[in-house]
Amino acid sequence: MAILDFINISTISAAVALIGTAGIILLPKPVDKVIMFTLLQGGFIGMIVAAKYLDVAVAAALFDPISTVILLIGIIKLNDVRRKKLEAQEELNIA
Amino acid sequence: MTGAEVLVPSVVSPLVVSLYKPAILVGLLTGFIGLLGIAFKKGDLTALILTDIVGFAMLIIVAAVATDLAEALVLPGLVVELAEILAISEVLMSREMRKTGKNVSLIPLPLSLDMEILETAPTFLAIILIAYGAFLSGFTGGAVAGVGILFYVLSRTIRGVPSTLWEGVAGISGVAWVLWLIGFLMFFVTPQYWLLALFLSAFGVLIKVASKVGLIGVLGREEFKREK
Amino acid sequence: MITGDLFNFTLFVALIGIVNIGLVGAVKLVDVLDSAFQYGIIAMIASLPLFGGAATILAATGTLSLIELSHLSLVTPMVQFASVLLLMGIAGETGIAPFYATKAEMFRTPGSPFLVIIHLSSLLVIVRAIEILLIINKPF
Amino acid sequence: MLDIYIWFYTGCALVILGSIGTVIGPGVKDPIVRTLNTEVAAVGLSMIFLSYNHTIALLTFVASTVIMTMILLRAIVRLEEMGAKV
Repeated sequence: MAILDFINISTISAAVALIGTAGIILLPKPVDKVIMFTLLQGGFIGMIVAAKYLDVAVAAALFDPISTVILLIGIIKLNDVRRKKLEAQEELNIA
Repeated sequence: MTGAEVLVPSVVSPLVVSLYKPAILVGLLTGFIGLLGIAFKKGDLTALILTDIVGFAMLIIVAAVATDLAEALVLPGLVVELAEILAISEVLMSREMRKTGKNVSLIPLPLSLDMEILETAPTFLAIILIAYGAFLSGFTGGAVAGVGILFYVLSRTIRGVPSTLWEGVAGISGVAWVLWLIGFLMFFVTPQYWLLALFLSAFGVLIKVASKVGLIGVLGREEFKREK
Repeated sequence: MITGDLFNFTLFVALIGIVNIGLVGAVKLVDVLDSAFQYGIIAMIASLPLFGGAATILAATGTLSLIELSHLSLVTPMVQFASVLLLMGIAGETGIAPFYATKAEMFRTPGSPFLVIIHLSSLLVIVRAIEILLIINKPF
Repeated sequence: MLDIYIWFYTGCALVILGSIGTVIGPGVKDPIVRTLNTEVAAVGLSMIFLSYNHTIALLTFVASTVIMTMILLRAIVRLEEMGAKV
């Protein structure tokens, strides 16, 4: 049962964090990246829990949705700006 | 190099000593990658984002020493990095605004944003973060409470309350800064009241950082006045 | 009231970099803002060797107090490497010789008294920096 | 004891992968993709702080990463809105 010794909270968190890293770097679309970023944060919070710093874990778990919301607001606004610019250009081409 | 082994005290665990060399290597490698990126990729915004990576390399090298003094050196490093990135981005935006002559909104928010989390959650999150920040005190508590205030202001702004209402908070931060200075002066002048001095400085810097972060710096005040 | 600590000196130099950007950032000329941006990027990059040098001195000698450092007898290669890093950091933050090109355009601002402050702060800091490097390395 | 090695080396791997991804990752011409890639390096640095037991530094760093992300996103969106070529 040497393999089962490796299954504890640290190794699982490390695996989750590495999967999240690969996802963030390799996926090209920003919204996909935000989803994988949540996976990365989950692995990180697991590591803090393994270190038994529960107050830090609570704070990190509260900051996770805030940073996700901020990233989402930024992405939506950027898409808005780009679409508006494209429409203005098309109107200019027709006229 | 024989002198180096003498200077490591025996109370330092061999685990930390064995981690020093990989940490320094990782720090130098990260800094090298970041600097190569700045050298080869053109563009001001790219340089601004890549200096973030160089700052992380600095923090790794400082953290690798692994003593309390090193942790005390990490905190000002973080503060310096935060302040510089805020100042540089503000300079960049101001320059481009003068170059193109276009006036844009101070805090860019999408016109139609219908998210459940921005209507129900911010009050709860802000209360917990501000309470925890007040418990922590110091710069750390200020940053934690500041993020709570920032998130609350962001959700109010989306629902229609103008963000210019928050301009008066800048006055509070100035008063809190004076409290912080008085606290530090008391350490030198009357050392027997050290507890009062400690609390004055800790909570002064807490209120100052929290209100400053909540405003994203007072640099925007000039732009508030120019818009109207 | 003089602390005589490398920690405080490092922080002071890092703050000088920020304050110089802040002083110039209020000017409304595009050229000056461009120069301030480049100086800011250099100052931010230079915080890597500045804090790295201080941390390496801490790791090599176990202290950051200048009085303790002046009593140490041996100078290891690690301390010399850290001194080179520290010198690079100070040069970048204050904008002296190799990085002077980033600051040059800032001096074109018409009628600005604060340029004297920026210039004088660099000069005074570099004098103290040379003194500290002599204390650490003991060449004489 | 093994746990500390796992945290530390995962953090090192994340920092290096994140910085390489920020410089030459796929699609980094878009500045928002570049900013999202720096988050990987930030989380890796937090793991290194965790393995050295720098609790206050870790807490401050987690809080200031959020603020830094917000500053960078604000700069990107405003520059895009102005139509600046940077």
